Amino acid sequence: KEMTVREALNSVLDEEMSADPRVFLMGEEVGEYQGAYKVSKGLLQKFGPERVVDTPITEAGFTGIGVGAAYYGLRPVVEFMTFNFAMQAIDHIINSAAKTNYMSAGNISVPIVFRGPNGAAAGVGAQHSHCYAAWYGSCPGLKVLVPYSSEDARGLLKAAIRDPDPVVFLENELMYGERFPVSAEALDSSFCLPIGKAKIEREGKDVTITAFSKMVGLSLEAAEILAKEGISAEVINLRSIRPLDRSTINASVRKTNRLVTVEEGFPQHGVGAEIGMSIVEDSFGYLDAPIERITGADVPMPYAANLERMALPQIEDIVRAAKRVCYRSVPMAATA
Amino acid sequence: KEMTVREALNSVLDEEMSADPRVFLMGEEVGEYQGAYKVSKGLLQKFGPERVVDTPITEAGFTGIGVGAAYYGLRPVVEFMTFNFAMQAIDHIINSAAKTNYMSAGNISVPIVFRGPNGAAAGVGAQHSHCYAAWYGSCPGLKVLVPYSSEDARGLLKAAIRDPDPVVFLENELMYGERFPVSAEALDSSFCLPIGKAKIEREGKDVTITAFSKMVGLSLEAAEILAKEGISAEVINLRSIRPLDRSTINASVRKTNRLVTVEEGFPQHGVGAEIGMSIVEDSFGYLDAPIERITGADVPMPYAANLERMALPQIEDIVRAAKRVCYRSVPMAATA
Amino acid sequence: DATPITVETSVPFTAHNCEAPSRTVETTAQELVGFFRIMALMRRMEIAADSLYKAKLIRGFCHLYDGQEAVAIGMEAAITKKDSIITAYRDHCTFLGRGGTLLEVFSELMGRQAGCSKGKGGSMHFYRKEAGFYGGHGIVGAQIPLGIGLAFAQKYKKDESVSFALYGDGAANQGQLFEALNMAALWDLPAILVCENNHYGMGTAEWRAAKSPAYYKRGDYVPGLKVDGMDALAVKQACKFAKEHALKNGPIILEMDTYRYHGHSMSDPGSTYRTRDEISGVRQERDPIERIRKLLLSLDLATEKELKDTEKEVRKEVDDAIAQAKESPMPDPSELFSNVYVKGYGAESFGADRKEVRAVLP
Amino acid sequence: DATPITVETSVPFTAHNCEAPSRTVETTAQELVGFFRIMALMRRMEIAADSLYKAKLIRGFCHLYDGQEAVAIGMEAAITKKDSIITAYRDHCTFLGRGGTLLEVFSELMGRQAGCSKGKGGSMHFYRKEAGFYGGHGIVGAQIPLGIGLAFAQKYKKDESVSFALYGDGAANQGQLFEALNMAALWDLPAILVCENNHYGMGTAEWRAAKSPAYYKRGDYVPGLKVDGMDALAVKQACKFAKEHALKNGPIILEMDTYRYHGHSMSDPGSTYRTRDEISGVRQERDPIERIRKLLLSLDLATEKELKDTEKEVRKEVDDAIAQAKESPMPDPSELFSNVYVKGYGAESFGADRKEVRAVLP
Ligand SMILES: Cc1ncc(C[n+]2csc(CCOP(=O)(O)OP(=O)(O)O)c2C)c(N)n1
Ligand SMILES: Cc1ncc(C[n+]2csc(CCOP(=O)(O)OP(=O)(O)O)c2C)c(N)n1
Ligand SMILES: [Mg+2]
Ligand SMILES: [Mg+2]
Repeated sequence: KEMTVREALNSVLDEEMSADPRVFLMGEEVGEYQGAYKVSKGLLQKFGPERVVDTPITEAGFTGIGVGAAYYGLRPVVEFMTFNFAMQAIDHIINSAAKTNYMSAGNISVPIVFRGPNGAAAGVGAQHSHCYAAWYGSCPGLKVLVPYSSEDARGLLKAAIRDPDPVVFLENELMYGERFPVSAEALDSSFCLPIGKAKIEREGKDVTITAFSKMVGLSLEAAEILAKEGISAEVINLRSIRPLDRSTINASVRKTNRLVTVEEGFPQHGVGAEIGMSIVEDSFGYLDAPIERITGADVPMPYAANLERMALPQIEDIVRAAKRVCYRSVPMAATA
Repeated sequence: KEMTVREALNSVLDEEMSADPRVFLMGEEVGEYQGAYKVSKGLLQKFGPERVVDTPITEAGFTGIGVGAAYYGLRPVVEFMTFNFAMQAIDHIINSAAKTNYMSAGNISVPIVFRGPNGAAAGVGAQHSHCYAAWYGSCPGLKVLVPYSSEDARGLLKAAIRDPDPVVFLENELMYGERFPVSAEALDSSFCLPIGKAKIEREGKDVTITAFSKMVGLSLEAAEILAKEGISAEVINLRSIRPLDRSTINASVRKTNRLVTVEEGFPQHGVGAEIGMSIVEDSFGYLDAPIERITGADVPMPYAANLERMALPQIEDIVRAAKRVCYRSVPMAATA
Repeated sequence: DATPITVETSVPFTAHNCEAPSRTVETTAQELVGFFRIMALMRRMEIAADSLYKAKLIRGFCHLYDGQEAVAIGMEAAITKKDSIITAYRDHCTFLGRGGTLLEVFSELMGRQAGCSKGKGGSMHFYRKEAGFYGGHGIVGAQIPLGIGLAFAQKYKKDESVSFALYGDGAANQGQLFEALNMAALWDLPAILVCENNHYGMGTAEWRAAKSPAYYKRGDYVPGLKVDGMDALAVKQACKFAKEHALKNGPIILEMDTYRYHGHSMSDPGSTYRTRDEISGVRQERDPIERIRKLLLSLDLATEKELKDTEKEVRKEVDDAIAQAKESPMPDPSELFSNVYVKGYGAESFGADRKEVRAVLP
Repeated sequence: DATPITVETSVPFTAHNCEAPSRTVETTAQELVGFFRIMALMRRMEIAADSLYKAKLIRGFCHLYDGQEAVAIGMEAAITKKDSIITAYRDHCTFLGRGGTLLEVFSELMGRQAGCSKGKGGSMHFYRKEAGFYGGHGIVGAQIPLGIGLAFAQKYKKDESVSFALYGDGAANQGQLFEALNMAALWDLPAILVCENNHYGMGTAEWRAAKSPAYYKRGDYVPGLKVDGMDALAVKQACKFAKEHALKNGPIILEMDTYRYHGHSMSDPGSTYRTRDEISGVRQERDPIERIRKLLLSLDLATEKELKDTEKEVRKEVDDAIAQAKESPMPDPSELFSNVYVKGYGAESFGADRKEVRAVLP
């Protein structure tokens, strides 16, 4: 069977709300409008306005309300129309949600999911294209999940909703309409993916490519091209930014001895930097070439189509970097 | 002459407000109370309530007002009582300040300084101890400065106030009372340090230690201890997180062939990760040992004194890591 | 013709914590003809943007202003370019009102070099600082404190000018409004908050998002005025009143009762949460352009033919601007790295593959 | 003695958008004696915390509640532990009111294992979920939406209980209050916003931070009541009224007119922004403990001697608790990594030197 990522997310919300009366969805346009991106289609009709709650455009307020409801024992799923808008509410995500179980030594747990599209969409400009994976991923107390396929979406969103801790669940608008095959197992309502485990999407032996969300697709396409040129790339779909599956990544690099990290977020202090350092720390002796990062360009997202394309990783960037780590010794050009 | 960091900051505010009528200070308790940490002592009396503006406890509101005033051409210095509270206003720092010059193709510049204590103080717990250097440092459009000494404080705050772009200026509460010698040059009202340039605080040849803010002091003490054991450590005071002075760091590592990064923030996607990757990218062949990071522990900040101590880098951590990169081959223990 | 004439506003103003201004508005034939022309131009521009979007020449979000034109032009008629305006993402017509050109609009919408933001901002990010227009903001509510900050600067510099911060009924619930308004009131800032109440925030009717949708009263201790936002003359009268008030007494809220004909943005058909009857009812009874057309005709200040000619002219203006915009090149690739900073200190910046693309920032 | 008696509140309630409750409060000798005892205990506890801080046994921030005790206990007298309370960092007495122990308080303040948060939270982060106390929050204003979220959950679960969210006059200007209150009103949540107006937010007098310091009216369309927060019986009456109101009609604001004797936190002498006369005036004329003492004496419900004995007893209780707390060990080093998550999935976590200290999270 095939399913779009949107359908996968929708089916999970439906199933988990059916299974657990404590689960409810809140956010802007999630109800009557059926979701800004139609992820919550049909849920209001099925579960009613008590459990599918349309909010005003007041992120700080409704996020705080969601976190408070989680303190009390409900299991809120808070939708941000995009994660850019969650900056208005980030104090609640970090200070009220992520830190409370620790500060209370376990007295108050915070079972909540914050979800919505993250990162760039098409042509939406600088204020609507920020990828927050690295920010949230830096915060102890949070778990940060990043689905790529429909199966990821199902297994990870279920895991997030059932998890007793605050989970930041980063979707991608451009992936909602993407269609993927889904196994019978993944269609089962008990299906759940383990939090903190990466998935090897494609095995390979010459170079490891790590990616998350939409970039997994580009990396797989790059691997296809590389295969034609005789380079066997192993593509790791991170699935979880925090906890980060250091052991899977290290094991892969110990096999391939080469690493290219791919992400669409800003480069500095990014996911690629962390993965790179993790390899340096744990598998330095295995590296046959310097690690390379492919990232979003270090600029606010421009609107114009040609600049936007330059600002985001393209398949050819991944191919080029993979070839560099495989064939060439690294150029020791002076750093500028 | 000697001067505390507090006096250094205070003198800069005084001099720059005297020199440029567009410069004003706003924030909580900056006026009548003379600053929560007395950094703005005397300024209200000297410049009056139009230029030393006490605000209500409404960070989102007054930060937005500050940014709007900068659009118009004033040069606001916005004080956060601590940067933890800036999370309530972070949307304005990122979306309204950092991205506007780019989105407007230069039509609207945003000459503003956001300043205040960042990171851990003593015993203030999880919600008041977050280090935001990595977050802000990831954002194109922002400059992020991190003074260590009184001379840094003077030269960098002056540079920040005179800079035409938004600058995040991260101070440290525990450093305000620290006294440093200050050169005559640094006391001159024209003194300014270059943005984006690190300072080699101590030259050395065996290992490079990078640090910023309070951690520079610990690193210097560690270098002192290392010297006694025959290890010559070069200590780099980053001064600027963004732009990051990659060339100074790379040049140093090419000389020492070893690197330990020190920061008190959370490890994942931190400043150490970025610096490490920058070396891997530009100077991989020069490394004689894997890079090591000393960071804040990967937990919310605990209150209890013994746990708090464990949660923050200590001199012995730096010494230990430096010794490891100098003497021992790295243990290739399986990643857990 | 600049002879003063007086016209009554459609409905009386409703005041909160202040005395309502008179319903009798002074105007001239010249002004009314101008209103007609610029509103027709705006309408045409937005309709053309709709087509360009459907032809995939405009990407991403595109929020159209048709229906709300009277707010932009009534406001301009009451103020000068020394006064500041700031708005949200529905900014094309406000930009035009501040003297921006059609070429800049269409080029920006299509991501071309001749755009007002050189194609780097897009639909939501138009600016024109030299004429007191400060954008063009994509985050709901953010422009309100920003606008109050402009007023702060005006007062600081003793400029004797005021700032208008425009926001929607949806944005009216944002906490930063209340934070910034409190400061504006404490510090007597010359700030005018203009709530363009088009009755929906995306698909949410005002009463579903606000316990009290009487936005002109939401300032509580701050005065407010409810205005027929479909009547350019009422808008002008209210803005004149508000400017005087703000310079003397500090902030005031103007609630403009208006309507957007289009959906929220291009992906919203705009018809699932409201009835077609509602839309056509407003078009027939309250359309801001038709109101001025009727006024011009009933006062014999213009003929049907003259107005039709005007409409033909603006159509051509728009078509010409689009043709010209299409000629404008995409921004030069080097623009990727320009304007990140005003002053880059020679720092390095990176493209997606830093070994392939890097730049030294000037 | 549980015979009902009635007492008049010190001053009438001032109501906004609702009918004020009666000034005549029902109570009993038992209740009043209890009020005296617990307030004396709270007062003593805070004074002792002050000394421990000065002796460097307490670190960081430490916000004391002396002066405001009547709010904590009057509220408790009107509600049950099924109702929820959430407050800011000035939380020691609220925690005690919810049944927390002195040992937990002092151990937490000194960062010991026996603390209510095992020493990991500190002064600002006390919790007691089993008795409906949800902290203990360090970020000004954050507890307001959180508290409204508790009310959301109560309504969702049809628990017929209510939530009290306490905040200061400084916090009352926070935008998130207005955002969350709008939703509470839209959704009829059983939320009671309690503004503890002690007239200063740190060093800022209320009128310097708020254009309208009439906090009971700041809900605009939400009802409010101004209460003498130094009169435990008035607080009780107001909270009873508010609880009934909230269950039937949704949110309401209670402004408690109160006073903090101490500075804001330990670094603030509390004397630069207000006069000593002001402080001693409040102590003499409005002190919440003295009010109850006078009441007990004038109604012949207790003798001077009995009350003095009570004060001696609580002093001993406090001293004993401190002695016991000092015996409690510092938290075990392994606690550094516990409670980061409820479920850690065996993920690795790191200490400052990851090659030296790492843990597998259970
Ligand atoms: C903080 C934030 N949340 C959500 C959005 C998404 N969004 C964009 S416009 C909009 C509706 C705004 O409605 P209103 O304020 O009435 O303005 P109108 O579009 O009607 O002009 C929403 C929800 C956003 N841009 N920013
Ligand atoms: C968002 C935020 N800004 C600033 C602070 C620092 N701060 C802590 S308490 C306080 C004053 C609060 O005053 P009020 O709300 O009146 O409460 P009170 O202390 O009088 O009980 C301030 C400014 C903070 N903790 N959080
Ligand atoms: Mg609207
Ligand atoms: Mg107060």
